[in-house]
Amino acid sequence: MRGYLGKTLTIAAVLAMSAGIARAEGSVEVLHWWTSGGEAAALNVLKQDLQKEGIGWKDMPVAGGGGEQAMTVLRARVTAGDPPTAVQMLGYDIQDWAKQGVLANLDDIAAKDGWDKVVPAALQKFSKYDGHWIAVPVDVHSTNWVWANKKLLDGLGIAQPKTWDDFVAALQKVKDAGKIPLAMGGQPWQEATMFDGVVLSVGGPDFYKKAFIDLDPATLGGPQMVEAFKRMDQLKGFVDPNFSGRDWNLATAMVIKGDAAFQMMGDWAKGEFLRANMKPGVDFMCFRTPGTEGDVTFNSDQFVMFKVGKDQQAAQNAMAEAVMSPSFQSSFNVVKGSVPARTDVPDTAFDDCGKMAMAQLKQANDKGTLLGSMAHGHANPAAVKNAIYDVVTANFNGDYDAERAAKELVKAVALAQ
Amino acid sequence: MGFLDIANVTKSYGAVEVLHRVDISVAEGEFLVLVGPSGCGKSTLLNMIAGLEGITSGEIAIKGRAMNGVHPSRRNIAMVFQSYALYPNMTVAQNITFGLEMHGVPKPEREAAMTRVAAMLQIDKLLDRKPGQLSGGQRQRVAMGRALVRNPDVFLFDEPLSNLDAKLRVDMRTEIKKLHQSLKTTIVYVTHDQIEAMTLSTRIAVMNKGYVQQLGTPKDIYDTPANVFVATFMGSPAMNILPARVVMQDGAPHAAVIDAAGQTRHLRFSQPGMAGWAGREILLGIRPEAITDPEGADRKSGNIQHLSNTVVVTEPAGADTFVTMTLSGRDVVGRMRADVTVTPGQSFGFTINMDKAVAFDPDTEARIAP
Amino acid sequence: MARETALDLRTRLQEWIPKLVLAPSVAVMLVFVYGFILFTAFLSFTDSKILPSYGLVGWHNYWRLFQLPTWSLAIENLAIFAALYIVICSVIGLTLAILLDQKIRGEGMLRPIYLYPMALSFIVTGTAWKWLLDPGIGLEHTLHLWGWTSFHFAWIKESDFAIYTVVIAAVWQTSGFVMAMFLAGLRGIDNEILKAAQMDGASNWNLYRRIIIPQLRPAFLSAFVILSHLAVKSYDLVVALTGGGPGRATELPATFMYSYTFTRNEMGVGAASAVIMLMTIAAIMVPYLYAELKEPK
Amino acid sequence: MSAVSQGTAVSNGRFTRVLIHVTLLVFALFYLLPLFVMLVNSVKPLGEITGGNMMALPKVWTIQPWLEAWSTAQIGVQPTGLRPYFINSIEMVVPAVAISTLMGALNGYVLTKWRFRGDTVLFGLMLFSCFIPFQIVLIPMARLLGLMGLAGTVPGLIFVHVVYGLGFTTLYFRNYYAAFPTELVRAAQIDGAGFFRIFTRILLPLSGPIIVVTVIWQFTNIWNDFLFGSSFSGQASQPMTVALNNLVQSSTGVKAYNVHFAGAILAALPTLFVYIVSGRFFVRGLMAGSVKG
Repeated sequence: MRGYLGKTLTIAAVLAMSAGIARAEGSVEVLHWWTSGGEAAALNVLKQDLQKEGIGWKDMPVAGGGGEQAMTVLRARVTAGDPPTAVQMLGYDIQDWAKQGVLANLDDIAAKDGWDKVVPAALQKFSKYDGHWIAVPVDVHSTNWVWANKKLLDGLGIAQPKTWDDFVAALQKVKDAGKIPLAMGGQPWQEATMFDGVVLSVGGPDFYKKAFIDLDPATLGGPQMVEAFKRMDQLKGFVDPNFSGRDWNLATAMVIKGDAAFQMMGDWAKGEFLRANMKPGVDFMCFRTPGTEGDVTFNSDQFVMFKVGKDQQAAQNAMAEAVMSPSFQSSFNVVKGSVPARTDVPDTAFDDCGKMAMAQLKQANDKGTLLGSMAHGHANPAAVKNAIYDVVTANFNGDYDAERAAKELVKAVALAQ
Repeated sequence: MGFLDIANVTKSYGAVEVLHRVDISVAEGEFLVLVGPSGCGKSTLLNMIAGLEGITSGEIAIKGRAMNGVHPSRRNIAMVFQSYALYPNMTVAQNITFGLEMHGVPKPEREAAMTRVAAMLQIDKLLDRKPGQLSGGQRQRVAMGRALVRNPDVFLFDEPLSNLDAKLRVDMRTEIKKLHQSLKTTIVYVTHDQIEAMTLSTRIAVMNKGYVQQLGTPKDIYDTPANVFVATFMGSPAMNILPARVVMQDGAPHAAVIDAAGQTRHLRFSQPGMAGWAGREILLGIRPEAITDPEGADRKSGNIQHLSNTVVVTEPAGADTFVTMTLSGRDVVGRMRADVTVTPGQSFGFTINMDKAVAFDPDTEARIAP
Repeated sequence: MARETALDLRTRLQEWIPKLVLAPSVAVMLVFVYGFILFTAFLSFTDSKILPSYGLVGWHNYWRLFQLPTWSLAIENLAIFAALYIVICSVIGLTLAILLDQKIRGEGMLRPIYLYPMALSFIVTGTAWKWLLDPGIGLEHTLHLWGWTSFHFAWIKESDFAIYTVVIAAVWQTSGFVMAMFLAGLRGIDNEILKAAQMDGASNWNLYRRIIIPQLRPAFLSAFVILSHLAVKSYDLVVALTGGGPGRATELPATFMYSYTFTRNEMGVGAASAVIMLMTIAAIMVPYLYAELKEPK
Repeated sequence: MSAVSQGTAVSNGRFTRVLIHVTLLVFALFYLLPLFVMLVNSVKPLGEITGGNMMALPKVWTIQPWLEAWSTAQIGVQPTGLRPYFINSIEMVVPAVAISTLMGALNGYVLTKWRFRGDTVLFGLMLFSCFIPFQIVLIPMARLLGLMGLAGTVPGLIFVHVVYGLGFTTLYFRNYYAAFPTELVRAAQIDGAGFFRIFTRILLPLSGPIIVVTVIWQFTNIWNDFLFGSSFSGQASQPMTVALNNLVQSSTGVKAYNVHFAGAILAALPTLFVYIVSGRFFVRGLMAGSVKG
């Protein structure tokens, strides 16, 4: 099977080379969870880019959770001594794998192409281990977004809320009008995504950093955290009774249809609005969680490069370069709804929300308020992240009140470390 | 040395010995029946002859060749099983020829052998059927056909008739007997039915609890049973066994028994040697046919004893009438002519043929052979 | 068996072939089942995180395991789930089998309808169930549209009841299979006995209660093995239906184990939970297997 | 092995019979409900579904979702639909089912007809192996597959499925063969047939019903397996379930529920087919085998 396949691919590679512009050879095997719909099609661009260079693409898609299933497969592959060339990964997982000493070193191309200058420092924290480049970021998503149905808001005379109190007032107004104020899917990660924005809105970047990145127990259990949980309680008052277990895109659909006014969700939600032929600024609105203007909680998909045989290093390097090329960064992120992982990509191809996001990313990067998203594993390791999930979801589902939740949070985080 | 020699054979499962030092030598053409109650070890012994179970110690030889450890198919034996063990997925013809096929016999020969056997057993019309479509008797014939076709040195039968109804069983019994007489093959036959054992065999091995209790001709076994077990197991109705005391009267040994009225009655032994047991308790064994009405007494007997006693039950059975009395506190059955007139409660003059009576040691239950 | 006298070559070969035939299965099982169980037991005493590592930490993982509120919840849920699942599946399976055994016209149509859920993977039937049970879009919604506005069924949204919806979906999937096992058992019962009992004047109720159901003991035992094995392994069911939610209300040991081993990078704790789970299974299954397999000598 | 009889000898009154039929039909509806949801949503445009119209019949009927799921949906970077993964699954399922069934049959044969000291203990161990949670075997199995050079190959995947299917296949065949008279084997031995000949000529031809049960069981389990399929398959051998999962579990993309349901039904067609076609033999096989002690 292997032999046969290898042969076919070699032939394919030879054909591709003879077709013209060949610089490298070999192939890359890519494990990822962009398995369906637009994002998979977007990744296909990368595949075609590489094929133009004569590099084969062995696709290894494994969907499930936020890449949970793919990480399981990765363990099996690494344990079997047969790691893929590149693996899509998020946040702290990258560092965890780097500790295992199984990743490749990309310093040479990084130096050649000057990645240090164009990739935001907050991203580099994940793309580098021990000062060496080990991964290439593909995109930057941010989670402190609110999406709104403009027609519904206009009809009710609600303007874009600027402060938390504005926001609560707006939600109340929608509720009084008999509509669902906040569309929400009750899955731990969705609740945590909301929590990202809420925590940031309560105490700003410093508080966020101290709580989620430094994991300072006093902050985790402090009055500001209690306040954050109280705001979660507040928000819960504005979701419909059937929120639990709902997929996020069904929640988005509620906003699109005008049944619900707002949704607090990452920028991947934009794709749903665009698909429904809605225009940003006209049919729907995108704005930062009130009170978090100028700050960005991000998560970034990266391709982590694993140590491979010498014969495949050229292909691996070529793939790293291709991912980092401004043209791919632009074309991929336009489709994906996110923004490029380098700050020097022109925003011409992006829509208004995208342009805004790119500008804010740059701004946050300069100000140092570009923060890893807790909900998406960019603030702390998986064990801690899930421990926080446990508490957030317990609070949101009414098991813990705000005070208790803050206490449990300290305990859970301590236990997971 | 016989045709089939079972020498000093024992069988153990783990620490438990289930067959104890069995010694039987079977001559060519002999029909040996292993009989005994279930669990007596008779089937185990048969399986050991067949090679289906290992031999713990001792030796089994066929035609002088030791068979220990020889594979069943190399012993040139054939076996008929209680359940017939016909292969349900094969036709009658295939069932019969399967063994030949396994032994590499060419097809034409197989066909010829099958035709011969099928004709002999009158199953030639059934050859294309599957076992599921056959009646019990037909299956039995096919099972025998499967054994016969191999032309083996020894036939082994494992309770082949026990799954048939009473009438068919009698017919098949005769059939097997005829087959043996015409083919003159050596047969080892296991049954728990003592009538089958008596009618079919040239010799019988009565087994109990892993021991061969007695080995002998049907007549030996019947007339001079080695012990109480053999005596009661063989014969129907079973031999009457009653406690008695040996007393000397007129210089001859008598058995003192107690009748229904509580009176001691003396029955003279035919064997003067019983005098050696004078004053001691014995078990007296009398077969029902040795207790008759006066007219039915055996004229050839030299020692007819008369005993009047109260009748307890009468059971007319067509050819005979069985009459029960009480002796020494036991029910004792006598076999009268059919037209004898007795009624329960009445006193009746029984005649006892003491020539046929046997005595057993009450401690060992072995027959006393004076 | 005691020492037997020497055997000829063929017999010796025949003695060995069965063992040789069984040997690969036994070897594979010893390595890939029991070897792996030992390996897991070992891992539970190590500091393994993302991949196995071999620094020993004693009972630390077990200590942490029992500190976690989710773990005790998962155990509790398994007890509720397994008990209800096994009992309800058996009851429905038996009822359907008895009813289907009443010379029903269209049995050939009904049987596959009852059986087919077993053929489907829960990856997607989970979504269908999720929708059905969702009061906003599923059964409740539809019945409201049809005019039955007082109908209320929102278990899947309620922490205390969500585990019962997992039972419903699980019962849906396997009760048909259990039905087939009982039906097979019923068909195996000698009809003469039933006729005799009817002549004795037994009512149908008594007929089933006193004569038929007691004879289905082997079917009950097989059903028990299969159901308990499915209950313990239930994983994709929960993932697809509730994702462990609302909150963590429907977490089961299998989902717990998976999430700690693979998504939370706490392989040591995951292994510890696996060991506890295996010991629980053993505590239930070993006496049962022992009773079943003991030689009736 | 007797045939399936036509129902019980118990008789009922007219009213009871009506009640029985009604109950059976209600249950049939219960079992069909999720399938109805899947079917009905697979033939309507996505807009109608997200529009909140999930239980109702489509306003606009379309087979587009089916076509898409079959041949054009994005599975990973290739827009191939589920079609190519069918072949992958079949390449894996057929040998895995065949091997595990054959081995189970041989094991059952040995454990019932060639008993030896300790066989019951071995069987007990095998039976208990059915209960091992698959999550714990992933890592050590991956290591061993790597050492054997089978990682990421179809034979590797087949091996894994055979290993963890053996417990149940052995159980089924053991129970089935236990009901066979041992005398059959003895008769065949005397007839001169050896171990394998007895198996192929006598037991195997009689194993039809239990083979059906075992094949259905194994086929369903292996076809529907996701954990092993995703962890141990190579990039060219991913089975159907992994592809289906990739189709339906988009992380942050749009969820085309109608395509998902169509895909799910497509993916289940082989198992559905097996169940419906052999359902009758299935009960017969269970009757002959697994429900006996």
